[in-house]
Amino acid sequence: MSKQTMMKKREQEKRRKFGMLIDLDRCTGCGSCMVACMSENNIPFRKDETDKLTSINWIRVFKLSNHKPFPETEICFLPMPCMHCQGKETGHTPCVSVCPVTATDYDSSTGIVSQIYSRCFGCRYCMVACPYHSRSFNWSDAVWPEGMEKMLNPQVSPRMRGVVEKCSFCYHRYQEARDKAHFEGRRNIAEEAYQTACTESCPAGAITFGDLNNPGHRIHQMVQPDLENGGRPKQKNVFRLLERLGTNPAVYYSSTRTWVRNMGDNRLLQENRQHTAAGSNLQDRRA
Amino acid sequence: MDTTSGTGRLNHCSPRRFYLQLLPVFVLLTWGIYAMIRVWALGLNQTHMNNVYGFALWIWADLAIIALGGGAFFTGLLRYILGKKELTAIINFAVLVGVICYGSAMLILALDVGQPLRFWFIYWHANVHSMLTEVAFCLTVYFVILNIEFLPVLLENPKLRRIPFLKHLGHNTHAIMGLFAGIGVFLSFFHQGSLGGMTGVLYGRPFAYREGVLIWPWTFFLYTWSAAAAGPCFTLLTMKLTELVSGRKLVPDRVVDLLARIAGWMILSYTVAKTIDTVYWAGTTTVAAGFSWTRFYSENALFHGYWILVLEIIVCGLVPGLILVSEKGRIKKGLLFLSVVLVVVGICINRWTLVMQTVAMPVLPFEKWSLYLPSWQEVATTLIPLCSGIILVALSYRYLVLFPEENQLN
Amino acid sequence: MDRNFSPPGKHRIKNHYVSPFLAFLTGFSLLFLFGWIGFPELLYEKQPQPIAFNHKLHTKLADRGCESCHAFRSDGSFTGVPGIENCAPCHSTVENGRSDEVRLIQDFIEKREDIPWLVYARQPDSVFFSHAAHVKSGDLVCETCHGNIGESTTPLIYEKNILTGYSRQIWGQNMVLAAGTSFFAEVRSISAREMKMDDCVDCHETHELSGGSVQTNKQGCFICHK
Amino acid sequence: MKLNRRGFISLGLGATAGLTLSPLPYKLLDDISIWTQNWPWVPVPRDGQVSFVNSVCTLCPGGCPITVRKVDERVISVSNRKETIDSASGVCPLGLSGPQLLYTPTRVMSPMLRSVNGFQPISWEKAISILVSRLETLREGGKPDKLAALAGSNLGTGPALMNRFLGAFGSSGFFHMPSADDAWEAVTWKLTGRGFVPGYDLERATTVLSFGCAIVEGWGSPLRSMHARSLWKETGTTLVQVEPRLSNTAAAADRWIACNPGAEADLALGMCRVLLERYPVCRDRLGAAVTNPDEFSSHLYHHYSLEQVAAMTGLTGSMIESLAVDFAASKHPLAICGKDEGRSPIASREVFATLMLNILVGRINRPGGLYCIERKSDSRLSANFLHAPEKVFAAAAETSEPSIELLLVAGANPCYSQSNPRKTVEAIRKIPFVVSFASHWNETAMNSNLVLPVHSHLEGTTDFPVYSGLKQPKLGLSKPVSKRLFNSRYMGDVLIETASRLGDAMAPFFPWGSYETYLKQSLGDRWQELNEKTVVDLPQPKIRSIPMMNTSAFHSLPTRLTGSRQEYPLTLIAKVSMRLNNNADASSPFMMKTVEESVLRKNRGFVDINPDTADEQNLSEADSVMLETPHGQATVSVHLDAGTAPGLLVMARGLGHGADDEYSGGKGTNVNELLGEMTDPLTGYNIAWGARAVLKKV
Repeated sequence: MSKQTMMKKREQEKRRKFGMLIDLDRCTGCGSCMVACMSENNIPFRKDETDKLTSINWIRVFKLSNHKPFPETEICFLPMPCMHCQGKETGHTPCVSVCPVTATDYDSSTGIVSQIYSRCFGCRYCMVACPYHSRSFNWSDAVWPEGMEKMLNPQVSPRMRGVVEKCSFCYHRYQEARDKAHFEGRRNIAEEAYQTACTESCPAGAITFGDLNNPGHRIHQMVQPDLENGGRPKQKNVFRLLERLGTNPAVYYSSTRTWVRNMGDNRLLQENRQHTAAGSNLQDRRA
Repeated sequence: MDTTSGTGRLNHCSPRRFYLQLLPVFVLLTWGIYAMIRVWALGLNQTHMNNVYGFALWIWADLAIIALGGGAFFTGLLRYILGKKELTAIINFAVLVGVICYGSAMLILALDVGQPLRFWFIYWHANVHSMLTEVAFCLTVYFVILNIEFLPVLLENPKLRRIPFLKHLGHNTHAIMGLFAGIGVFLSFFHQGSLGGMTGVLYGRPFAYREGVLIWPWTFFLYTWSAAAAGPCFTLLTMKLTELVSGRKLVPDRVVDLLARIAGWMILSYTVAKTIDTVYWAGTTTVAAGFSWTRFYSENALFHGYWILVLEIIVCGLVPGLILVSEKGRIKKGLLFLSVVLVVVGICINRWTLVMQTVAMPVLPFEKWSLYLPSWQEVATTLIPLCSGIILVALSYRYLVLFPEENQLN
Repeated sequence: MDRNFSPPGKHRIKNHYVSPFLAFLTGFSLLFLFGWIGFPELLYEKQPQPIAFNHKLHTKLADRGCESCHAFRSDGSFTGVPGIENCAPCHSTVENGRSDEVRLIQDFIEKREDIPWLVYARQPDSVFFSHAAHVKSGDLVCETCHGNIGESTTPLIYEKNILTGYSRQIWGQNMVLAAGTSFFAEVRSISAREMKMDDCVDCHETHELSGGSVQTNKQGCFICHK
Repeated sequence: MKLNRRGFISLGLGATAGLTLSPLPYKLLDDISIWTQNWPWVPVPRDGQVSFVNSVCTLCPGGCPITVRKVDERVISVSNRKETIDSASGVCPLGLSGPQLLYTPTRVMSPMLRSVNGFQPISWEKAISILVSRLETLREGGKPDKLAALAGSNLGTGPALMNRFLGAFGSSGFFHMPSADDAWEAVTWKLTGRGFVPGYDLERATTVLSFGCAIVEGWGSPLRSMHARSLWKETGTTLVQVEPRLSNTAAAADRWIACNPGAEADLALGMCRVLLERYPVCRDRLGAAVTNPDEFSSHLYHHYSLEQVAAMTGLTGSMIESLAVDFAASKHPLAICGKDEGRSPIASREVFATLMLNILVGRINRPGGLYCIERKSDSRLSANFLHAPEKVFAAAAETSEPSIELLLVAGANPCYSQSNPRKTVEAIRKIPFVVSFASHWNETAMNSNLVLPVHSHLEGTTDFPVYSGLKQPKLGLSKPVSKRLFNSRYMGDVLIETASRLGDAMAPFFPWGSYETYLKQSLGDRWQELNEKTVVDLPQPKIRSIPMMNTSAFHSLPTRLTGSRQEYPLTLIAKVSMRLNNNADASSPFMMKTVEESVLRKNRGFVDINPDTADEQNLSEADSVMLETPHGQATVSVHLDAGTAPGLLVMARGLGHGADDEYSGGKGTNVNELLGEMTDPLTGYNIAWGARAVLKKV
C-alpha cells in the first residue's frame, strides 16, 4: 500500500470514537457481562471474592434503588465498564493526565483509554483520579488453579502483581479485526467486526457498541452525540454519569425512568426536590 | 571521649550509655524495616489499601513529612538570600531535619509503588503533564541539594577534617552555599506546590479539585505557603525536643523569637488565604460539580465532619498565628511552643483530609463512603522516618556541630 | 632474586603506601573493564538451537519462499514459527542419517511434538505485533526486520539474556537500522542490540505514523500493545 | 605495599567512576525491570489457530445454542455469535462459565472407588467388573428389582438407555428428578386422561400474567425468556409479575403485584371467579371445557369471594378485580406459572388454576396463548409420578431390609438439590452400593461407593430435547468441542459394556457397539441435519382439543405450611439469580465472583428482610442471626431490603455446596435444607415453596 493510501487510512481512522450505550430499562442485572468480560480478558479470581474493594473487575453491575418503602420500591441495574472519558479538552482524561509514566493514554484515533501493564509501576494515582472507580489494582499475584490456565485468552496479556488494570473496550478484538482487514487489503472495519465481549454476551440486548463518529453505526443514531460538546447526548432519555464534572465519558445510558436518570449525577438539595417531584409521576405503575 | 566528638562539648556521656538510650528506638526501627521487607517481598496486599483507597497512610505521611521538612528551604531562604545572619545558629539543624524528612519521603514513595523495581520509569518515561512527575524530579534533585548543604556540617567533624581534600571541599562548599540554598528554594517552591497540585488537579474529585492559574490549582500555592509556615515551626519543635533531651540550651532566644515571628506571619497569612480558598471552593467550584459543600462534612460527620474545618483553620491556624505574631505571645515560651505544636498538627490534618477524605467520599450518587484502617505493616513502615530521624539527630548532635552557638550558651 | 631471601619484616618497616592516584586508576580500570567486557559475558547465556536448521536449503526447496512455512492464517493472524506438522510431510523417514535428522524424526515428528525453537525476534507477551499490517499494508519484506536469516545455513547461537529471557540480537541487527538512519538508531545498532520499543517507535515515526496520543504525540499505545 | 585510608577512598572513587562509565548499572536497571514484566510465575497463554465450534449448552434444561471459541486445542470462551448484531444473542453466566467447568480441578479424573481411607482411583476394567459382580449377585439372589436408577431427567437417549437397562435387568426402579413439566403432565393426566406440557407463546402474547416466574432470572429456557422480555419492550406487551418480593423480574415488569407467598393459585382462582361473574363468554368457555361447570363455579363462589381472596393474597378486592378485567381486556392474554426458574414440580392447584385462567380467556392452542404439547418421551417414563424419588429414598431409609440394594445415579445430585438433603444423604448412605456417573465431584458422588467419570458438557455428543415452556420444542445436539481431558466415558458406553458382560440375558438388548452408534440410530434420519445445525425443531404433537375435564379433584383447599405461627412468626422463601448455578452442580469461580455482598460475605450467607420487620426484631444490616425452620437451622446475616414483603425472609438458591471446591464449597447455606418437604396431595411431588421461620440472635 502506498504512503498516500496509508495516510488516508490514518485520516479515516482518526475520526473513530468508540462508545457504548447501555439501556437500563432492558438490563436485568443477570451478570453475563461481568462473566463474559472475566473470561475474555483473563481476569483473575480468588477463593474468596466477597470483598469487592480488593476484587478486580473491568465491569461492575450496580443495583440502584428509588429508596421507597415496600411496595413502592423500584430497583434498576447499572453496568459500569471504564467510561473511556474524552476528558475536559480532548485527551485530558482524569486518569491519563495524572499518570506519571504514560502507562495509561487516550488515543484520539479511537477514543479508547489504554492501560499498559508493562509500563505501569503501580502508583495508583489514576485510581485516585477516577471518579467512577473503574480501575482495579493487582494487590496480589493472580493464581489459576491447576489446569485452568489453559482457558487464558492469548489475545490479552495476563497481568503481574502491583499494576493497575481496567476495561479496554476489548481493544484486542479491534486489533484482530484490523489484522484481518490488513490481510484482505481492506480499510473499513464493519460494525459487527468489532464488538466487546459484554455487548456480545448480554442476553437482554441492553448494550450497543460502535463508532460514535460514524453515522452508519446504530449507536450514533441512538445517542446523537454533540461532538462539539464532548459528545453530550442529544437523544432524549440518554445520559452520562457525572456529566457535570466534564469528564465526557464514551459510555452512555438510557432510561425512561426519571429517578434512574437522576441517579446519574449529583444535584444540589434544591435541585433534588424538583427532580424527585418530577420522578414521582412514574410511581403510579406500581400496584 | 572528647576526642571522638569534636564538638568541644565537655560533659559527654559514654558511647555505651549513648547507644543504650537509643536502643528502644533501634528496636522500633527494626520492626519498621521488617515490615518494609515484607511489603517489598510480598507486595501491597500487606497493606489495608484497596481499590477505593489507592492513596492512604503512606501518601499522607509523604505530604506531611515534606511539608514539615520545608523548614530547610525556608530557613535557607531567610539565612542566605534575605540575609538573616542570626539564623546561622539554627540553619545546620534545619538542613539536617530537611535531609531526614526528604530521605524518609523518598523511602516511603519507594514502598508505595506496586512495582518498586520500575521506580526509574518516572524519570525515564516521565509524563510532563503529571504533577507526580514534577514531585519526583524536584524531590530527587532537592534531596541531593540538601545533602550538599549538609556536607560542610558533616565535614566540620575533626576526624574528617584531617583529610585535606575533604577539608577544602568543606570550605569551598561553605562558600557557595548561598547558590545551593537558592536552587533549593526554587525547587522547593515547585515540589511543595506540586504536592498540592496532586490533589488539586483531580477534576474528577470535587472535594479535592481547585481552580487556579495556568496549570497550577490554588492548592499548589497553598501547599508551598503552608510548608513555609509549618517547616520552621517543625524545626523549632525538634530543636526544643533536642534541648529537652540534651538538657542544654542550643539556640539563643532571639533566634527562636525571630523564626517564630516569621512563622507566625506565614501561618496567619496562610490561614487567611486558606479561608478565602475554602469559601470560593464551597461557593463556586463544588456547586458547579453539583455538590453542596455541606455534603462533604455532613454525610460521614464522625470521621469527616465540620470539626475538621474548625480544628484546621481556627484552632491550628488562626490561634497559633495570632499568638506567634504578638510580642506577648512569644515571650511566654510555653505558649510559643504550644502554638508551634498546633501549627505542625494543623498541617498534618490538612494533608490528611486532602488525601483521605478525597478518596473516602463517593462521587457517584449511588456509591457509599468507605473507611480505612492501616495495617500494622503500614504503621510500622511509617514509623521508620521517626526512628531514623531520632537516631540521626542524636548522632549528628553527638559528633557534629549542629548548633554553632551552643557552647557560648552553656 | 634477593627479594626471596630478604626477611619479610623489611617491607613492614619501610611500608610505602599505594599512591591515591594509582589506587584510583586501578579501581577505575577494573570496574570499567568489568562493566564493558565481563558483565555481558555473565548476562548472556549461549544456547544452541534444538536442531541445526538450514534455512538456505529449505528456502531453495520451498516454492513460496518464507511464506511456505511462515504463513498467514485466513483470519489475518500470522503462524510465526511453524509447528511440527509443517516438517512431517517431507521428513517422514530418515534419508541422510545425520544426527539432527534422526533427532527431528524420533524426538519430534514421531512424538508429534513441536520443536522448542529459540526465537530471536520473540516479542513480549504485552506486545501485539501485526504481520499483516507490516507485510501486507506496509509492504515490508521479511529481511527488513529479520535480516538475511533466510540465507543462513546454520542457526546463529542463541544468546539468552538471563534476566529478560530475550535474545541478545535480532538477526543481523537490521531491526534497529530498519528504523532509518537516525543518529540514535546508529548508536543503538552498535551498543544495545537487543530489540527495544524505541526501535518500533523510530520506524513508525520515520513513516509519519504519528498522531493518536495527546500525551506523547505518538501513536496510541494500543496500536502495538495488548 | 599497603592501602591506607586515602588510598582506599580513591580506590572506591575510581571504582564508582569506572562503573558509571560502563553500561552495567543502566543495563542492569533496565533488564531487571524487564524481568518484572516477564515474571516466570505469570502464565503466558500460547498463541495459535483461532476456531469456533457451534454446540448446545446442556448445563441447564434450557439447551441454548452456543459458539465456543478455541485457540488450537484449548477452549477459551463461550459466546453466541450471530451474523447480524441486531438478532437476539447472548449467553447466561453459567453458559459463559463453560471453559472453567471444563478445566476445573473438581472434575472426576478417573473411576474412583470408596474404601475405608477415602476414594481410590481404579481402572475402568476394575470399575466395570465391580459393577457387573454387584449386578450378578442381585440377579443370582433373585432380586433384580432391588436395582434402582436415578437420572437427572427423563428426556433424551441417556435416560432412555438407562431405563432400558433396568427393564432388561428386570427392575422397574427407574426414577428421574421430577420437573415442572412432570407436574403438568401429572395434573393434566388427572384432569383429562391425557398428559401434556405447556408451550407458552410468549413472543405473541400481549399481556403476560406471571405467577412468580423468574422470567429474567433463568425461567424456562433462560435465553428464550430473556429475549421474549426484550421483545416485549418493543411490542409493548405488558408483563404483570405476581410475587411477594421485588425480584429482578418484578423490577423488570410493567406491573408488580406483591401477593402473599403461596397464594398465587388463590389469586388465579379469584380472578377466574371475577371473569365468570362478569363475562358470559367466559362461562361459555367453561362449559365447553369442563364436565362439571356448575360444581366448579359454586366451588369458586363459596371459597373465592373477593374478600376471601383479598384475605389470602393480601391484595385489595378492587386490585384483584382490575387485574382480572385488564387481563381479559388484553388482546392475547397469557397466564404462566412455575415459581423461580419453573423447573421444580409445581403445586397441582397452581397448574390447575393457571390452566383454568387461560381457558376462561380462551387462549388454549391460540396465538400468544398456551399450547398443549404432548411430550415425545415414553409417557410411562414420566407417568410414574406417584413415587417421586424422595419417597423412594425415604422408604429405602426407613425399612430395615433395604428396598434398594444397588443404585445408579446419573446427571442428578439429589444430595444437594432434593428437598431435605440431609435426609437424602442418610437414605443414600443406607443403600448398600451406590454408583454415580459424574463429570464433576458433587455431594452425591461424595456419598457414593463408586464414582464413574463421564464427559463434561463440552467433551461429548449428546441429544438434548428441550421443552421447558417452548411453544416449539427443540432438539439440540451437544458437540465434542474439546478433546477429552481425563479418563472419562459416556454413561451409555458403560451400560452397553456392562450389559454385554452380563451375558445373554442382557446383551441382546444392547446390540450397538457404542453409545454414539446407538445415538445415531435412535436419531435416525434427523442425525445429518442435527449434526449440521446442532438445533432442530421437535415434531410437536399438539393436542388440538383438550378432552372435557372434571375439576372436582382439585376443589381441595390449599396445603398450608407446617409449624405454628406463634413458634415461627416469619416465612422463608428462596430466590434465584442467574449469578448462581441453581441446578444440581456448583457455581463456577467466575459466577461466585459476581455474587453481591448482600448475598454472601466471606462464608456467611444472607437473608433479605424488610427494614420494618428488621426493626421489630431489632436487627440492623449484616447482623448475624440463627434462622430456624421446622426442618432445619442455619446461621445467616440479614440484609435490609425494602423490596421484600414484611414478615418475609428471602434466601438465595445455589449456595452452601459441600463438595470440596475451594471456590464455591462451604459458602452460604443450601436453602433446601431449611425448606424441607411439602407433598402435593395429587402428584406426590415435593412442592415446598417456603417454610415458616424464626430468627434468633446469636
